[in-house]
Amino acid sequence: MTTVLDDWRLESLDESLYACRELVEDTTFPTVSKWREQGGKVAGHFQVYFPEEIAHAAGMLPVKIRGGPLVPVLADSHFGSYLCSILKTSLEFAMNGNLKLDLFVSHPICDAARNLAAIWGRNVNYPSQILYLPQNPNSSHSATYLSGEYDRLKRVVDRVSGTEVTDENLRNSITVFNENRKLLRELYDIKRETPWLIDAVDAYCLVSIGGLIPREEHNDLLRKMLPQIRQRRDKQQDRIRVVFEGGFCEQPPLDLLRMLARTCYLVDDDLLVGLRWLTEDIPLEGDPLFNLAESYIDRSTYSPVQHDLRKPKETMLLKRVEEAKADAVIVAAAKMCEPGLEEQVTYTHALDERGIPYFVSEFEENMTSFDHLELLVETFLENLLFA
Amino acid sequence: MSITAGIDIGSTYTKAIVIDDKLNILAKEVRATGFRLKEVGHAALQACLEEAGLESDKTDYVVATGIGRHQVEFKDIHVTDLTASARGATQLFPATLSILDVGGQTMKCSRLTDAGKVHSFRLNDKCAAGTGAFLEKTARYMGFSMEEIGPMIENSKEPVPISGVCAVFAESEVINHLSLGTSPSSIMHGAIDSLVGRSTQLMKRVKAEPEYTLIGGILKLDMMAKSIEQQLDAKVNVPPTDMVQFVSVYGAAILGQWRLERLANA
Amino acid sequence: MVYAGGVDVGSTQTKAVIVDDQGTIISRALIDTGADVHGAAENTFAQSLKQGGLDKSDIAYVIGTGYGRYRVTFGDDQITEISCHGRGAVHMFPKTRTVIDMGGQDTKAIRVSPSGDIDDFSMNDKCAAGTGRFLGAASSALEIPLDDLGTVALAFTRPVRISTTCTVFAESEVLSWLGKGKKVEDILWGVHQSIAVRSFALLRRVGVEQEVTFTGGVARNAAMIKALEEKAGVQFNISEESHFMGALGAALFALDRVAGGQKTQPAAETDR
Amino acid sequence: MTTKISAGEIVGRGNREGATLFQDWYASLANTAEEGGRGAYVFVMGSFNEILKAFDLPIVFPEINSLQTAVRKVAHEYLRVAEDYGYSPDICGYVKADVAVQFSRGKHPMGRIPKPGIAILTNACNTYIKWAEFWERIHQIPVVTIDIPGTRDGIELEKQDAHDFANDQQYVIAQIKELIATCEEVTGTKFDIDKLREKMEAANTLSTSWKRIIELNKNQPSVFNALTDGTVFLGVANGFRGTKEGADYFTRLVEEMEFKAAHGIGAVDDEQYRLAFVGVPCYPIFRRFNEMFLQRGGTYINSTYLWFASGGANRGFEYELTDPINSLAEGVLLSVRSAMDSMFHQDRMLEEIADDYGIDGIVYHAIKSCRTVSTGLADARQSLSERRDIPSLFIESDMMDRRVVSEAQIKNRVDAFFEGLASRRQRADNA
Repeated sequence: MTTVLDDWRLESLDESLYACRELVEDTTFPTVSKWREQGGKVAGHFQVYFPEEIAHAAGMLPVKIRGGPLVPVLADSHFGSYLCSILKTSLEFAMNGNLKLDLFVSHPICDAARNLAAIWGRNVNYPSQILYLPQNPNSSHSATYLSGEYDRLKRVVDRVSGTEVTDENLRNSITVFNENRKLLRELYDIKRETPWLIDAVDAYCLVSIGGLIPREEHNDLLRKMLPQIRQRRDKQQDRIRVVFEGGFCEQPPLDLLRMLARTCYLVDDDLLVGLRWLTEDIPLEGDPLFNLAESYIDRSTYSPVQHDLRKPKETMLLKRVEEAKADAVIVAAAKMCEPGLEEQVTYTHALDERGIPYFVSEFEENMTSFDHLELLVETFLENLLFA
Repeated sequence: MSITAGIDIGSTYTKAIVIDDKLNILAKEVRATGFRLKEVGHAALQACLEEAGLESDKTDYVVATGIGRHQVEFKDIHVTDLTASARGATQLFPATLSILDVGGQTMKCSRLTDAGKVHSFRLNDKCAAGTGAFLEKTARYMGFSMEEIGPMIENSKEPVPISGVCAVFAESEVINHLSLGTSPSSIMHGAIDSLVGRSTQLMKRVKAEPEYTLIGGILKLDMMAKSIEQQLDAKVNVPPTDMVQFVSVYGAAILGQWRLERLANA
Repeated sequence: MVYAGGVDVGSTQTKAVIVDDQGTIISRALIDTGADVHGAAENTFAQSLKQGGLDKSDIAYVIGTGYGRYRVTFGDDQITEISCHGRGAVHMFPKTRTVIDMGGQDTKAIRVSPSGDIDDFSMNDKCAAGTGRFLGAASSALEIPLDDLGTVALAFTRPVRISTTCTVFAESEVLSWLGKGKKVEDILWGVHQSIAVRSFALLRRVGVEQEVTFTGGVARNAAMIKALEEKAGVQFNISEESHFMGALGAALFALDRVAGGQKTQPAAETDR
Repeated sequence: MTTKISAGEIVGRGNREGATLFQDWYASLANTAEEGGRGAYVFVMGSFNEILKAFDLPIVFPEINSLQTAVRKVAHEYLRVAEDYGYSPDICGYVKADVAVQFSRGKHPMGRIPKPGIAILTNACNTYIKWAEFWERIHQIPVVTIDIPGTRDGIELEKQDAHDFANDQQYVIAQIKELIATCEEVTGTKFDIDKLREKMEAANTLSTSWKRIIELNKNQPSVFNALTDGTVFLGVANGFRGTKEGADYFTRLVEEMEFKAAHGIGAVDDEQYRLAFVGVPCYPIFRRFNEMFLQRGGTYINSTYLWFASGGANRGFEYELTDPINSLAEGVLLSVRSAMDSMFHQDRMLEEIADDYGIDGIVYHAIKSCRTVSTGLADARQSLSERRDIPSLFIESDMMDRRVVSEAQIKNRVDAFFEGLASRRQRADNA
């Protein structure tokens, strides 16, 4: 089985976490290159939604494309103003050759992302596709439809990978990803129950590298590190507990998370929601594609980019705040992110009604100065503490 | 008697103030910030102490605020200017529930609790469209000082809509209007309207309620308060002329006195 | 002897150029535009006449360009500065196919045909980020004269990445980097880089075709030249007259009109 | 059709009758509102007029309401209300204007707008979804999302095997049946399939006419201005889809355009440059925007707006009336998909028509408000200009928000664009 991580898995927890941070900020994608060097194929996908199991079952490396902290020197001219940064930096990776793919898949989660398949297609020489995601999960037919759409994706993947995916492969992959999601849920339990044991940045990086390495390796890593984290001796400090909402697509820079980690405990968030979209295991018995489809619709969390009458976003956020015993919420949105900015309105009004303190802010993945944000956070905390 | 000092390092000016435990102002000082942030705060405070006839080590507690707050090495604590000005404004106008702070580049609005604490607040985005800078550029471009603007507007027939594009583009906007033969006063009027519009919008965002207090560099423009009053159609408090620049630094010093008390009782 | 004139009324400065029938520059003048746009145009033109020892009656045709072109009421026609910069650049460097002009508040990339006509162009729309104005802000924040910025910046060792896009905020970001103890040259190089990136995007929109001529006030800034050339991967042509390229282009168009060859679109409508 | 008509009575008839129909439509909506009635809120890309009108529901197009506030120069007041409520200046102005309408109990320059009783939206634009969620929250009404899968391939259009198409169609069929059930609940009336047939038949006339009218602009000189006249026609095409008035209007419109073509009567007196428009019009300065081009002899022959804002009616799909539901599903699927293609893949479609329509230049209008239409424009423009040597102009402003519409800048670019077109023509003539 191909591996891409150097053997630092045996080293100390801090060294491992350091390596994770390095990897997340490395804009040359060393693990992906390493996978290719060993003859592996790569399925890049815009990170918010994707049934990675299907690519995994074909022996491809599913890579979560989520932009990065770099200046889109080449890609910028392909976009207009008023657009979020993640579109530009993602395309930059494709254009500057840092990220070599065999297939790119986007999805109509928002008006900007749905344009990406065509833009990508016009600028690369490998297949670029839209994977359809039902925006009508309340239709009795949507699971059936979606499994048909996944079957279409499977055939594309078969073609690109040169190996036909069998139900058996799929079940194995589902097993791997079920475990991965279980481990990530455990990590989030630690964040909620004992946030002083792992800071926001490390927790984030530990999740994040999942989108850059084979999931088996991610599982090994989490299996080894979670107990080590639990055994840490760090003491609880007097900090407010905060939920960060608004990181479902474009990711805040690590420095931003560092700044927050210095001042408060980030007890829950929607960062990289694509890796944690499913909230329960996918059943193994029965038609795997249908099970995948049904789980995406019925066993999943929420985000501003999916409409589901069963999941009013403000209700879901309040639930998240309650379950995390949070004191306050940071209602963030990536600059120019339409769904994010629209949801801010609903969220803030709901939080006002409940009298839950919050502050509203916009971020950009490649921002370098945080004075503005620092001012917000400090004022916010000062007035919670100066009570 | 315990003496506390406030130091406010802003992007253009640095202010220092020294007060006693009755919150009386013993001395205040203002000077250009320049780019030696570490030095300027110290210099301003020393000048203050001198003026107050105190030795340079007489302060019991120093509170720093403003964008340079982190650079003040000899501070005991730092707070943001939102927190500081909330304190300062409620000291001057105890019934204040909402503060609008319009500076050259930033626009801050905070909604206070009855206790003078910041409840919710908003800042303008990292783009200076429609801030004081926009206004100043427009005025400077047409060769007027901020003082001349007020009277000018009085005799403007009607404002021209100024599109809220980049503050720097104010110039191409203006030259276009001038080319179309629009009078400078109508252009200025338009620029002010767009600024007032933005400010009041920011206030609505924090669900501002009276009493309103207006602070910040924009007060150089005496008619600003009036225009905002018209927009909100409610009275707006404006600090006395000699305090205009010192609201948040005063607030910082007051918070210093509070801390001292708490430390004493602790 | 036939003379033609071009007056470029920019938002910051107004420039005038007079050429003879060979297209050689006889005289040039430059003054700040200010509020009296019409006056600025007239004075600059008058100055250029004086400097060339000529009288208004000696000038066969005058073309106005720049944002204030319609205020050049004494002129015979108006042409946009986009066409004029293209024309001027090709005149100075006949092999020019791409022009990058960096001025006070807008930066434009222009692709020109061998005959100097505009094939495509692209300008910064939304804000002054990526224009010369950004440098102005840095210069006042750091109290370094505008003309020295480039030289200082070139001494960089560990560049700072400036992300602020708003020119007005540039000042405070520069200050905050100073506060964090960064070196002036490293910050300045960062400033130049951030402008270069944005201008390069404009270049890419029209396609970087050789030769590339760099015009406008900023074209004399060594650091900007380096930053941009690195990105574009080509050497730029830079003229002594880079500042007057727009006015020169206008004058040359005026000359064409005199020559009778109705080379360009005549009589732009009066702006009403 | 009679051929003995004088130019006097027929030329400009479409604009006159269109304006009247438009007024009547809003007048009837105002009545509904006054009587406390409610409307069916729908969007231009997949409006399902056929079904809703089979239930006699008054149709409201919030998109059209919103653009009307801009055309009537009051958009900023509406945007202001929504932004005060917390909506960002960076998001869709259509949504914000409607939010203001909802908060002001239907206040609108065209007359009062009834509250929604039901809202139907497609995923052709994701902002539709966020928009409908707002109604869901403040009106607690049934909101039916109808998912219409679009083109999947990043490059090749309509490349889909029968098996996959069937999967998409089955999905749409199922959703249409669910929509019908919801309509029965909301209106309390039983669904009448023959009434649906009637509406579908009227829609057929409209679609085929729409296709025909656009094609008539291949004529030199062009018979209508795609930007100005086109917008009038669009209003009727959307509001009166599936009605007799709509069918008649378009039959007469075809007659007018054929007459103009036959008699060489152009949309403008002096057609110098034939332009294609890509994107959504600049409504805050609608007339002046068009004049900037007109003054230089430029007129709009075609526009992607006529394609996507008609929900893909330009495809001219004709329903098979013997099999209404399945045919409706197929028609909606193909038409809305083609509407989406004209936003995401418009470079391919422009390339196809450029010669037939004798396009001299393409004007791209990217706007802050609409990322659906604007995200890919710069890239599509580049890729098309690499394949075909067609001059183009790229302008950024907005369809609603005058704060980001800088006339000085637009004028400057337009002038430069025409200077380029002119010199290019010179060169061609000299050569």
